[in-house]
Amino acid sequence: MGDKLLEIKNLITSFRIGDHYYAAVDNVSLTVNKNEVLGIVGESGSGKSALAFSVMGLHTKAKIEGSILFNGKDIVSLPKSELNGLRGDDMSMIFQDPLTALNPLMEIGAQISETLILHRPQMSLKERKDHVIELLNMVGIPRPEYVYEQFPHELSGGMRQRVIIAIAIANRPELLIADEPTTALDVTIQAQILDLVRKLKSEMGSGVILITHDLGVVAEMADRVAVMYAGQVVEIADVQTLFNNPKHPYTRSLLNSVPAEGQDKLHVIQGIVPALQNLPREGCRFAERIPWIESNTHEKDPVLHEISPGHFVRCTCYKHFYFPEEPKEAKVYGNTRG
Amino acid sequence: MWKFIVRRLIITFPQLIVLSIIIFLMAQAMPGDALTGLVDPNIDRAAIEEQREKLGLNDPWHIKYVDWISGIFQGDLGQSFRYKMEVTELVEQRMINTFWLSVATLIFTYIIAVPLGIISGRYNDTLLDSSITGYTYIGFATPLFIFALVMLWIFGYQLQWFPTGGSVAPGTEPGTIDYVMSKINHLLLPALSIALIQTVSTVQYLRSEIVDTKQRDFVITARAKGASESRVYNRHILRNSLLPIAAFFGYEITMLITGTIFVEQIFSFPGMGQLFIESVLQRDFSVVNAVVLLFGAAAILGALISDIILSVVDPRIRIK
Amino acid sequence: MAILEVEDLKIYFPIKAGIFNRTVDHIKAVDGVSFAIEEGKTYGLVGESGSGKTTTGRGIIGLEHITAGSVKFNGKDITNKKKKTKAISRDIQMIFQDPYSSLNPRKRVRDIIAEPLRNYENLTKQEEKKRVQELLELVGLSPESILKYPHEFSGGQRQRIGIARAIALKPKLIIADEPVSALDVSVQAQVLNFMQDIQKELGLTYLFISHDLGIVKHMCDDIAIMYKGRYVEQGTKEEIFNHPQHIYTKRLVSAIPDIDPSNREKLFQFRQEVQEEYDESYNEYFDSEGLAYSLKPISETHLVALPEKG
Amino acid sequence: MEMNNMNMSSQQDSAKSPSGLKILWRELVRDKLALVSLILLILIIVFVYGVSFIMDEKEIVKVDLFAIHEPPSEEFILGTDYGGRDVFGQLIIGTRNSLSIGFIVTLLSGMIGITFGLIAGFFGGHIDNVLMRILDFFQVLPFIMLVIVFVSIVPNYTILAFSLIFTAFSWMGIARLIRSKALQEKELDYVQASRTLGTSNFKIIFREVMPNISSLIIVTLTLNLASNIGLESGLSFLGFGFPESTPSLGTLLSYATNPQTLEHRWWIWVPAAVMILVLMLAVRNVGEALRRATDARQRRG
Amino acid sequence: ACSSGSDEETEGTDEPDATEEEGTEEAEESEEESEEESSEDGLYSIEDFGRDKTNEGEAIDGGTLQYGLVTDTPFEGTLNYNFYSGTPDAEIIKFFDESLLAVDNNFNYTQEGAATFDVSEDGKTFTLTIKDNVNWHDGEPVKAEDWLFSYEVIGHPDYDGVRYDATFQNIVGMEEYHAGEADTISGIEVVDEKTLTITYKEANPSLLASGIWTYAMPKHVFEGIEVADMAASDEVRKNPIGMGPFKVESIVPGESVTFVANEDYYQGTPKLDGLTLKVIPPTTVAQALETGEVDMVDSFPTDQFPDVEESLTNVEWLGQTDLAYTYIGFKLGKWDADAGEVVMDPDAKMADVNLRRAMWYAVDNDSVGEQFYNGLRWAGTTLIIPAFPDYHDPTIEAPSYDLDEANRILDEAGYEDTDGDGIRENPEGEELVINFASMSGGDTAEPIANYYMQAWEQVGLKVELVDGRLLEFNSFYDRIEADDPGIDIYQGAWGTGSDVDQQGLYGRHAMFNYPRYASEENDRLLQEGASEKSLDTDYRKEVYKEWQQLMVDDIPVFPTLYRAALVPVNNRVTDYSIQWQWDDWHEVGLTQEEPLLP
Ligand SMILES: Nc1ncnc2c1ncn2[C@@H]1O[C@H](COP(=O)(O)OP(=O)(O)OP(=O)(O)O)[C@@H](O)[C@H]1O
Ligand SMILES: Nc1ncnc2c1ncn2[C@@H]1O[C@H](COP(=O)(O)OP(=O)(O)OP(=O)(O)O)[C@@H](O)[C@H]1O
Ligand SMILES: [Mg+2]
Ligand SMILES: [Mg+2]
Repeated sequence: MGDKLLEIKNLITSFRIGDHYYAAVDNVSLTVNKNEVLGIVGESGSGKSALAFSVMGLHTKAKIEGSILFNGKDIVSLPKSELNGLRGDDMSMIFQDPLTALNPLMEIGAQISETLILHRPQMSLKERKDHVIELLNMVGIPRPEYVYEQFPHELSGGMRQRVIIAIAIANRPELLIADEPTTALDVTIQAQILDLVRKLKSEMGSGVILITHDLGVVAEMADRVAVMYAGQVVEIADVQTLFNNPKHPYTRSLLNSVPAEGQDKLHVIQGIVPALQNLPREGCRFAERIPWIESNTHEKDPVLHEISPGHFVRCTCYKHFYFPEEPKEAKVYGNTRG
Repeated sequence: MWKFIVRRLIITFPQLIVLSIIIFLMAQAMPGDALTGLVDPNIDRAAIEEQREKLGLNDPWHIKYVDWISGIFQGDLGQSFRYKMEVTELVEQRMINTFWLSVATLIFTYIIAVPLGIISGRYNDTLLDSSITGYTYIGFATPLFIFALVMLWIFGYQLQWFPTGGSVAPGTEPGTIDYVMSKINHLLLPALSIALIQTVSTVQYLRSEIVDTKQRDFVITARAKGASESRVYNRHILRNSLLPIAAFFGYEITMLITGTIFVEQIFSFPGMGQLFIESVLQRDFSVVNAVVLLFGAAAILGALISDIILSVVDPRIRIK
Repeated sequence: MAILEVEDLKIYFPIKAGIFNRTVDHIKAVDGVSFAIEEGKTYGLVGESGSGKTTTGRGIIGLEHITAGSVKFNGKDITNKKKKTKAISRDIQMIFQDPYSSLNPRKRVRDIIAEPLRNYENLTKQEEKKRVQELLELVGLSPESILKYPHEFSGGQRQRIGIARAIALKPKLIIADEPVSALDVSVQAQVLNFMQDIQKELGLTYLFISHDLGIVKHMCDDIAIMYKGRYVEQGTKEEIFNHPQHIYTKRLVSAIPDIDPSNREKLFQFRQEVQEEYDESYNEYFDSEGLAYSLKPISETHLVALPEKG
Repeated sequence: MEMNNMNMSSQQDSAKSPSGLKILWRELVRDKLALVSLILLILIIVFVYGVSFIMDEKEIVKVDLFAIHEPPSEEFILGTDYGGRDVFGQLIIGTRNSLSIGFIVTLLSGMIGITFGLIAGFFGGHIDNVLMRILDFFQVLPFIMLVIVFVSIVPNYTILAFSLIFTAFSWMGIARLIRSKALQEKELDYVQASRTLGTSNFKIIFREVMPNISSLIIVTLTLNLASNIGLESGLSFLGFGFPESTPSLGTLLSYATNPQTLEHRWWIWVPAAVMILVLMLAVRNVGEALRRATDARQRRG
Repeated sequence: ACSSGSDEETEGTDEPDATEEEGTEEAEESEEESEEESSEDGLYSIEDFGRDKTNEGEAIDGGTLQYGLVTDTPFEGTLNYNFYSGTPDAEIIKFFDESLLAVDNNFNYTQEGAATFDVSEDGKTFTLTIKDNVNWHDGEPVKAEDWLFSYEVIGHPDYDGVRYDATFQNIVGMEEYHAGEADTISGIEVVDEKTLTITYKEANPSLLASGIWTYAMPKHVFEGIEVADMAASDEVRKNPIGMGPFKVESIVPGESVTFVANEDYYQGTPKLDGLTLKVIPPTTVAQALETGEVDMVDSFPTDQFPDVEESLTNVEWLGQTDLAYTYIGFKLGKWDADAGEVVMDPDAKMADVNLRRAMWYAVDNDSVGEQFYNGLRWAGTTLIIPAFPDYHDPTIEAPSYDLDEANRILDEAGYEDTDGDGIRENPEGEELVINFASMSGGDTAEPIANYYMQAWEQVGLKVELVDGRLLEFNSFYDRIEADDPGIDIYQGAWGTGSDVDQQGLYGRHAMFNYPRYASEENDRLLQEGASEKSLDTDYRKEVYKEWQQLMVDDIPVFPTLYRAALVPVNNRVTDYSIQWQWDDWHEVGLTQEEPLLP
């Protein structure tokens, strides 16, 4: 597929906790092409947002290693001013929480205009306003002239999320990162927003990184999907392959836990994503959560294997993975020992 | 907007009434009256008693109160026993002085607080921040009066940069440039003394507001738009952080009142604070009452202004 | 027999304004809702955000003042708080959306679970401890956990502690307000499975509130769709998902993402059609204020909000 | 079978809901400055209360005509004041008195403020409205003036009376804070849960809500304590403080208003000034460390 | 409230006033200050100070003198002798207005002033003649009717000042006028433009000793103003005029006044171009002197003197005995308000004179003076202070510090420690606790009160502070005056004013007789002292000597400290003096434009 728009190589994003740095994104390599939606899925805490923030250069306190090549330029080592030139212009981001992502003291119009002021200073006042109204129209906000002068608190969650999207697409970015853009929204609005992103991609030929934990959304939107677990990409493939032929135990578990037609019992992934400080840094990170699989089936130092063109899986344990016979009742799962 | 102000004023009104009753009753409860101090064998006690009667000092308190309060409604705060003049007139002079002192102090307070708070909040946990925080700690722990005394000592007497007392140089003609300059010159040191001490709470407040705002999501949004760091601070963080400071304004006035009492005493600056202390000591009740009432009104007004500022600048509670 | 009967429930919130903070208007959060839940069934309440689902649940359990209408539990009127006997209060319990905030972080698990017991039953320390341990075991947590604090548990475990607390008094009806929407997919499954298990075991009735149609479909027997404080459609799972009658329901159902990427185009197409229909026939289905009409039965179990003329 | 994830999960989540005291303590110990401050504070408190116990207060405030303005010497560690009274002894007792005032005022105003704030915040509505108007009113009172007037009325004021007067005017800040917190807190599901479980309002307020804002309470009280320690010094300066037979730091400080004392007899006022500074800074350091601890984002580790 | 005894100008409105601000405000005269006078032991004595400024060089022409008014409150600004009530105001008025009659050092009138006087045989009628060249600042001559006018104002029913007192009531026809029954004062007659006669009902030696109201009021200025409004009028507050050596140029209310020379001054044009007066708080007065901000002050807080004496080399210290004393009073009775007289209570706790005497013996006032005031206060002996050299009797033997004597007296009088707790019981064997009231204010008030209590404890007397603390000025006088039964003894202070007559303080009918002491002997002596017979000074001296002795014997009060008043004057100032008789401001000059610095 197309040209490489973004190439992430061996990215390690670490946070300082106490006296040590812990990698929340641990050696991730990904590419995003033009006119492509890359879906990233994973449980909460798996490092999806940390990855997105790294790409946008938004981390203030994290240590970032590796390289993020955007159109060949390395964002990691880019001077701040040049980075600012890219952000909001060539690449932009949609945030998860519409309630807090807008400045409560600024009018909607001003907030959208700001990206235009920053990147297209030559625009006249009127042009700018027209453009903003157009954007508001585009994201499906009724009565844009009126909304232009409103403040965030006067809008509903769905409207605000659309405003955020309007900000993100104002300058027709080449790369759009959407970090859980619909989690806070109702299904109907979600569908509209996803439509919007889709349109954007097809109209502007942009690359999109779509971060979500909703597998349904990924299935509908993505061209390729990366599954993240504990800071690592554990599986990556095009969307058909991933949903029809998932390999990694984690991917399979995730897919199995979604309610589906005729399913009586949902599958449960045992345990939880470990905290950053407690991640097993060696061996297969998912091993702990599939204890019924022989430990020797895990690789010592698992890497992504390309098992078919474009389909990568980490650790060879997938070859041995099976779902445990899930027999007895409630009491069985999660019997904790102190 | 106007409705809102009116509504606030309506709430304010009973506050003032209750305040006036409290003040009045307390004044009544103080031992002695303005004539007690006339310990002079040449003055006929009967004459003093007669004066008391004439001045209504022997009436029951509620009658006195009604007299007093109805006077106030007519803009009459009564007569100062000691100064033998209308309290309104007496207070007017002092109030002008205190007013300008307060204005100067407020200006200094914010001139100091805003940059320090911003620096400290923006570069938090750096050396610069630590030194500013250090200053706020020390400012917080230093009693104002000791600080003011030392300021007077150093800048008034040792260095002789500022006048050491009064509100204006003797002999300057009101209305002239000299007069204004002299007034300002006399204000600087006392105002600075209060400001340096009282600003610390504002600095700290602003700092923590900024540290707080810094982490808010909309700041990240702004960065993601490609806004430079200075733009992020000036356009997004600062406005949001200054907002609570506006709410702080009313409280600032109350603190100021305390501050002026001390500083006027130390710099023998003839203002309301000094007048208050004097009048308490002299049992010049009409003046005590008037001063407390005015200060109370000022504080209430401060709170009102805070609310108005907030309602103007904060769209979330803006009254349309 | 219906364990819970709700008749024309109205819950309004005042909007205050003016100089003296007078009530100028009302938000009609719940506006004439009627339904009944059969014992042992799971009744799903679905709707977009702000449609009044939570308010309905809270109204039934008594957390919200009921403006009008009646709520009957086992035939007894419990609309008015005063009429609600202790015995009835203990029969209705609630599971909250957020497993983090619904447990008091300062209390040990033991105290959390024992709270209803202490309010309703006079148990000795020993008995109480035993009951708590039994409950913990029932929800699949080790009895030793009683001395732990909530933050020492994962989200799913916490939600189970919340459930243990809710079932401590052996209630008959549990109102579950979005019990899994704050949880990760994987953990969601855990809780949903568990809720089903326990329902069988204790013969519980659920009022299951959610905006996730997938989950509702998985969990519920009967489903009601709410819109702006009113019901637009009510029926069995099959009726709602396979034969939605109201345009709003159709739109809602069509919006559910499909996990199969190969359905993408089809779904997209379908959605487009529904949307067109929605736009076209909006006025048919909603009154001039954009509210749903009152429900009309179209079969024994299936009711749809249609205008008078039918 | 859920494995040994228990401790992992616990650590992950502890970031979200600090379990109060333990975390406060941990943060305190981690913050060197605060720890030193705390130790210093404890030492001062133990020393001051201990020593003043065995000290003869009468003896200290006894006027000695022949030892006026003695500079520090072996007999008088910190010299004497203009009444020939031992400054060191006065410093000890003064510190004790100032600390006592600080503690009493902080605790009393804390109790009033917390109760007031909790009730207003928890019940909301009309109750809140009325209570907040009352609070507003107290807040705009020209506090220092009223205290001065009070002090002129109360014929014989002891430390307790003084503290009570101050308490009457210093509970509002904390009440406001607690109220706003209670307003937030009562919306949380655990409070709703308690209600559905049949727990009485009173119990919910004091057994559920209050413990949850305990760290906030502790922090606020600590910071309040810092400002309450020097409370009487200002009044003493204005001449409305304690009689000299009740030594206080403020009295010692106010001697500095005499310019000669300020310039030539540092031993009278400087130790008191330093003591106030040290006490306030120490308490504040502790308070700030506690505050950082409660604010997860500012926590240092 | 009125001030303490520091009316240095002897305006006749003597106010033996309560000294409410103890340590901060004594000061006054002095003589010569020789650098050597700081004695070895760090003690000073009033004898060490001069009262006239030594000139250090020739005065230049003109110059502006900077004058400091030491007070910690702004001055009130009632700038008229007939209306002012606070000392600070008087300190200002004296520069632009003055008494028409001059006094000598004993406060007796002389013929040197702006007017001369003549007394009739019976001592009741005074003929007063204003000299010709005496003019108001606006050029109008000072006339007899101006003088009369001030009497008419003070006696007016609407008058709201504090000047209307017994001396006024003593004028024939004054009471009728005051009651509004008469339009004029029959006892005062304007003879011609410059001459006036005043007739008194009774002759009184005090009349000649500053007893006459000698301040005129410019009638042409005040004529149109209602008496009730005068005190608040601009003519009093903003642009007052007088007949003194300086004219008021501008006033910053409460803070400062600038004066310019009155070229028309009857004693001659002042040497100075002008004078600037400003309020200096007692806390900073030393610095103000050191930096030359002020050349001199009206009074210097004596307790600061030892500290600054060495560094203030640019000033000369003048000093003299202050017109005030502190004392311990014993409550011996009650005030009968209806009868208007004192009623002694034989059962009063302090009724036994031996107890009182023992208490006098028990206190070491010289040490108090030495230790607290470096000798600038010293033990008092009699109630007529040395500032009245003619009347003060230094030969009287007053009790002085002697613990053995005190113990002996107490033992003999039956005050014994019967229960062995170290505290004496009264002769009936009951517990004796003496309640002591003392006033707050001033730096040393508290240690001194404590010292006294300790001293009495040394002789076994248990003395406790009323309320456990010093009483604030107002409540102190409230309670003393009301004869609060909770007060047995108290420490007070009187400014003596310039009149030796003691009836106002110790007479049977004096409200201010706070000890509530009365005896026939006392009545007799005090009446004698103010009688016609006492116009003979020698006789009067005798009477007052007897009275002083009586007081030392009966001890209704005992004086504790006499005081010195100090005035520092910058060395550039010439021809200044603090003698009572001095009123030559027009001769004061400066040796250079800039103040001398240390
Ligand atoms: N600023 C930070 N400091 C320390 N740790 C952080 C920080 N930001 C994130 N982390 C940790 O990094 C890990 C990855 O976080 P991230 O926010 O990327 O997860 P996520 O996949 O986006 O989860 P979610 O679905 O909840 O948004 C988590 O363990 C989180 O606790
Ligand atoms: N206490 C309240 N005061 C005023 N309005 C309220 C209150 N609680 C709820 N509302 C309003 O009532 C309406 C219904 O709210 P409710 O919480 O029941 O919706 P919901 O369907 O549960 O939504 P969600 O899916 O977001 O939970 C909303 O418009 C809400 O703003
Ligand atoms: Mg995330
Ligand atoms: Mg809800």
